[in-house]
Amino acid sequence: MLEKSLQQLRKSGRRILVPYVMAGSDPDWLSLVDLVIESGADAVEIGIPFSDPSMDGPVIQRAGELALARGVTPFSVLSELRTRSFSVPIVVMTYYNLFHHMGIERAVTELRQAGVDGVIIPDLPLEEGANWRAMAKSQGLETVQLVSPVTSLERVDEILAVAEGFVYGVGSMSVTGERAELAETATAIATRIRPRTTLPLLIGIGISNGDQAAAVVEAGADGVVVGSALLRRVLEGQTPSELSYFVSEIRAALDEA
Amino acid sequence: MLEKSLQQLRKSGRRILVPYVMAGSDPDWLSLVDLVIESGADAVEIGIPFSDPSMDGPVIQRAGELALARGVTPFSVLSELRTRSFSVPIVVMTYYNLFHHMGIERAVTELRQAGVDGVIIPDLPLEEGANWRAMAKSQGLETVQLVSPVTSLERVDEILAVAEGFVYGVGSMSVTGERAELAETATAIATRIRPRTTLPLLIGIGISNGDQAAAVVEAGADGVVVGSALLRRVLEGQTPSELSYFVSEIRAALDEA
Amino acid sequence: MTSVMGNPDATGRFGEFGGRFVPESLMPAVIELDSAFREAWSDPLFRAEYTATLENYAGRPTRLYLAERLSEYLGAEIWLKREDLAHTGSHKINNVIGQALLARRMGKSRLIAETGAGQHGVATATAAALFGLEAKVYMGEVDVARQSLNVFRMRLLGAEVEAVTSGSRTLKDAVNEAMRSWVAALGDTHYCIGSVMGPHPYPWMVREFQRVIGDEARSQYEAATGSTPDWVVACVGGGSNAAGTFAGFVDTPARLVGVEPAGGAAVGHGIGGIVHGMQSFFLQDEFGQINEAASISAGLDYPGVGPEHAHLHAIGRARYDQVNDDQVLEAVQLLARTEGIVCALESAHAIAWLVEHKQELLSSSIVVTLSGRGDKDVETIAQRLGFLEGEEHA
Amino acid sequence: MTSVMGNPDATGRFGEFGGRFVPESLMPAVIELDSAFREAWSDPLFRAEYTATLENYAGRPTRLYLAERLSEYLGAEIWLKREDLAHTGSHKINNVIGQALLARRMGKSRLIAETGAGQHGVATATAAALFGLEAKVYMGEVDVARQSLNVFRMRLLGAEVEAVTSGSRTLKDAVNEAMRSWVAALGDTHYCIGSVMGPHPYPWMVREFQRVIGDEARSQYEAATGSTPDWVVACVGGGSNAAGTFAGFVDTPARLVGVEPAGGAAVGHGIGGIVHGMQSFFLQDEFGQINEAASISAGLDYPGVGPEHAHLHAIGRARYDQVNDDQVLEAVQLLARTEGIVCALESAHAIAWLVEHKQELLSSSIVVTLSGRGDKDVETIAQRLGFLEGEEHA
Ligand SMILES: Cc1ncc(COP(=O)(O)O)c(C=O)c1O
Ligand SMILES: Cc1ncc(COP(=O)(O)O)c(C=O)c1O
Repeated sequence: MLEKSLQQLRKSGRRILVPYVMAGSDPDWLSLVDLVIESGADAVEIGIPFSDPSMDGPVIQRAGELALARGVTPFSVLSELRTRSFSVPIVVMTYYNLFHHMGIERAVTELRQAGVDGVIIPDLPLEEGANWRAMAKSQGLETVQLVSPVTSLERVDEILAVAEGFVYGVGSMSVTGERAELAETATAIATRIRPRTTLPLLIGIGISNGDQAAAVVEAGADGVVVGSALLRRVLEGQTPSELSYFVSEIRAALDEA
Repeated sequence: MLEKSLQQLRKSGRRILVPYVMAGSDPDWLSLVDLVIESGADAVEIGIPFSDPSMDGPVIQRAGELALARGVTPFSVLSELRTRSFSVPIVVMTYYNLFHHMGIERAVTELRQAGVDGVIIPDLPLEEGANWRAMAKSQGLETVQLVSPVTSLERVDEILAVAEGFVYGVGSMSVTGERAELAETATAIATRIRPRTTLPLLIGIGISNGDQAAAVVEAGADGVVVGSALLRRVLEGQTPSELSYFVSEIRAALDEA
Repeated sequence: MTSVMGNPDATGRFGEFGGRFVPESLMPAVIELDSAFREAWSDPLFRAEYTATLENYAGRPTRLYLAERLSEYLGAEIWLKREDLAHTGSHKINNVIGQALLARRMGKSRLIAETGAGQHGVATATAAALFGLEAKVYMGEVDVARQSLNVFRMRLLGAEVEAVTSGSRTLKDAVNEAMRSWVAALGDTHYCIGSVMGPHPYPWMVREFQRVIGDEARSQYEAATGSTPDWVVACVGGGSNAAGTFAGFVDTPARLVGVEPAGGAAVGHGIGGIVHGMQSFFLQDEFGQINEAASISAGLDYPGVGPEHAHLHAIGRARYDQVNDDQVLEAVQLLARTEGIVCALESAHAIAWLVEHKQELLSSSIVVTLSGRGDKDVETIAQRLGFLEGEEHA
Repeated sequence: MTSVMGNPDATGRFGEFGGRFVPESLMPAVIELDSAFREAWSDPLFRAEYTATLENYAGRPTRLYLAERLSEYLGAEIWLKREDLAHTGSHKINNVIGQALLARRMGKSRLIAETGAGQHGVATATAAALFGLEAKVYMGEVDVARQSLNVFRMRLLGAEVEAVTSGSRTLKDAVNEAMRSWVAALGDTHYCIGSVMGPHPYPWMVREFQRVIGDEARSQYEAATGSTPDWVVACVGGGSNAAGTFAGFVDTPARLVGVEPAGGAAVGHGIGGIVHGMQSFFLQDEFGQINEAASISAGLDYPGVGPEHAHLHAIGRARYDQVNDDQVLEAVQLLARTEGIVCALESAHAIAWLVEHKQELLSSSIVVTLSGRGDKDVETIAQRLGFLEGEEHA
């Protein structure tokens, strides 16, 4: 459903925008999901907070800490999701231990029952993910694979061979976080991966504004994931209309690119 | 002159009392010398303060520190002494470095010119003192030898062979200081040394009151040196009449013993 | 895996534990490290330089010392492997010399490291100075405060120390922060992990760099007694001194014991999990969030344990027990007063275990790894024991 | 005296220096000690136990380490004799093991000691614990404050530490206080002097217990190079690490250099005197009162020097130079950053001398005794260098 939906958009010529929302960082987080969808999101990445987010920068760490401090758990997030349905696919992002701890069969079932279409598990690389992928696939949950600027082409192809949903091109050799200037690696990876896959190719990590989003789609990507740039504004307490304006701007930049 | 004077007293049957006064611990210290003489001293031991009085307990250390803090030097002490003469012999007590530093010839000369009759140098033992003793003897300055409770009889005899002035029997295996109870060693050493010498035998270190003084003369000594017990009273600011009373008490105890 | 404590397979598994759970951005780096280590470790020249540096510089071999008064007290024969006498004051130097040489061989000019007690940070700063590399050390803010002596030592050695303020502000957060910073600096930077933890090849590589402890102790014990000990005991934080020690004795009949702090017993109280690149045991809440460890010793305050220990536990080859802070404080004093050795709080866990199991150990012979010296802990100990009361303290 | 650094005669003279200037109450004790030491030192069993304890327990031989990066920096070949790796962190342990064994042999059950930096106090407390003796350590109140780490270590080892409040409240006053207390406890107590000072037989005995430094270094240097070094350098407080080092090289062509702190240079700025039982050089005022030494390193803050050094200076066999506190702080950092070794402030005096005399030393080979490690000084150094600014400090 994730892949199919994004492929349709892609074929229709629409650039894909996937904002990131940290589940539970604020009691009203589901409204934020609605807001980003209304503002032009094509899918939403929902983070389940983890105690040791070793691939996240300060903004997402902080959002996760707030959520954990509020008593958010993987189950509380999934039951909140279960009460709702959304007009776009939902992709859960978290670290592997939470699923491992639930047991992968149960984790996949719970995710599916909550209406989750795909997952991004940054610390579950190709080699370690076979069991998970098989279990997920068996229940129609798509596991997004990441490729990074330092992944060799040979390895890229191995990863692409198991990729589902979309390909997450890591735009920057860093943890999540905003960047004043787009990393050179962000456009380079788009150009590099593009010829090797027909899956939707999204670039994330370090995409902070419309110009940067436009630059990566011009380099060959189908769209972007925007995390820290949005979450920082949320943490700063920006109003819904300010947040909506920010998402819409990126939407517009993508549409014009 | 020291030895001769003490021998005369001894022969006359008088017990010998030698109080200790720290030179310069108080601007009026020479009056204290006078006071102890008036109160019955047969000789006075005058301490010249040294920076590292390693054989002295807290009372004499403190008196020495006060004197040094007042700018007292070996020369200042000797020149003050030079302005005075006393009716009893004067014995200077200090550590060897001060004389070594002056040069022993000069030291002996200065001491004699100041009217000093004898010296006690606790850190100049038999083996190291030959040059000093020769120089002192050549100018009529008598060097008092100490024997201690742990000195072997063989060594006692070696020491006695060079002894002058009087024999200083160390009453206690400790540094200078008062004692509530007389050390057993104080009477023991008196008994032990007595048969081996015809020199006056005085016991010092740890003699704190008349009873203790009486006990050592009963054991064979000719008298006592009283240091910390007197100096503590001085440091406490006792009045001349209180101090005089203290010395007289010991005098009386000795006379009655 | 071919044999117990042999070389792991290409995926870095010890039974079901280990592996390489890192983001794709780090994957090429750990693969490169794996092959660089394999190649270096089978190069006699590399081994020779590693060994020579440990001998000439770090003071190896450390002594295996028969602690007679402690033996008498315990009614058993206690041999102490004196890692406290190694340069920088703990076994951490063994590993770091190996990794620094490897980093240099790989053309890296910079080391980063996480540290808890500061011993690994000091060791890293030391090796960096020795080989002319830059060093940056991540240390939880809580540990920066409680191990200030080591913070000063690292700075004096020219290393940058960054106080980590995220999460619980202790060792596990320092690991997270080091991994984060590594991603951004892979080109010139080697991440020098301080224990047998993290993604493959670290658990294996660090055990190999630490096996010098066990190999030396084995032959020293043999030279002294002609035999092998009944027991081999070491404290377990991440587990590097224990792994290095066990490696020397795993093929003997010796019973192997790892001693964890009651407040940070990943084997004892943890459950299976996947964090910091490895599958192992971790202290976790009911949802899989990692719990903080809490013991008197900063160097054992790690909620996980090296995957090979999880495996040795699973197959029953090693036993893992716990001791608490009070036992540890008693043990520090016992060793100080019987043998004149002020050991690290970490190492004192092993001594405390001996005391607790005195009856079981009667008349047996025991090799105990004394992983480090206690200078860094003396202030903590003094405070806990009330030595500081009413005293001037500059 | 038969030869330079041979055995002194019965009166303990090194040329005009040395001797035995103690009160009669102590005289039998030092005479007894002299004969006990003579007898023990010529008893192969005693020597064997001394040597075995140093090897098995204290980690001897310490390494002679070719410091390549420092050598490159200085343009000379620098070999460091690593006393910093000895148990307790300095050469002081060598002497104390010897004296504790001797005390036991003499039937004493208690050690007393003076200490400045605390290293000798820690070593004494250590040996006391090891051999089951009681220990009491006298330490100037000023030093108690500036070397608090070592105070805690001593207490942990079971020793009583008494803060000395008389005089300048530093090392010389601690010596006075130890002598005072010794008189009252001769029966069961050995006074364990920490350097080559005090009345005969101490300067000789302590040099003999420390000559293991020089003897080892001599043969290590010979084994490594087939030759003898051009220079041999050591810091001088009382002078025990220097005397022990020089003893191994005095009969070679090596030039011997003792490095004093500018603020406590008894050879450099002192004059002849007689204090603490010995004739030697002391810092004195114009009247012969002993002055306080004042340097950044507590262990060198002694206004006197061992009599054998006075003699080696008088006959021109050794050279004595001074370095100041700023040079020492530079040297600590230099060694830390080039070699990864944080040395004691005392030992850094020797390194500072190398830096100052770089031109004179170009292309020569130099053995430098690194008398101790710097853990005890890190806080002082950090404060002086401003590392502490704006930081949490537990
Ligand atoms: C002295 C000492 N021992 C033990 C440890 C624990 O580490 P590991 O379990 O890796 O040996 C540490 C860690 O800092 C340490 O400093
Ligand atoms: C490390 C170190 N080096 C040197 C000294 C100075 O003593 P000595 O001159 O006797 O070697 C001390 C004294 O405390 C010390 O601790």
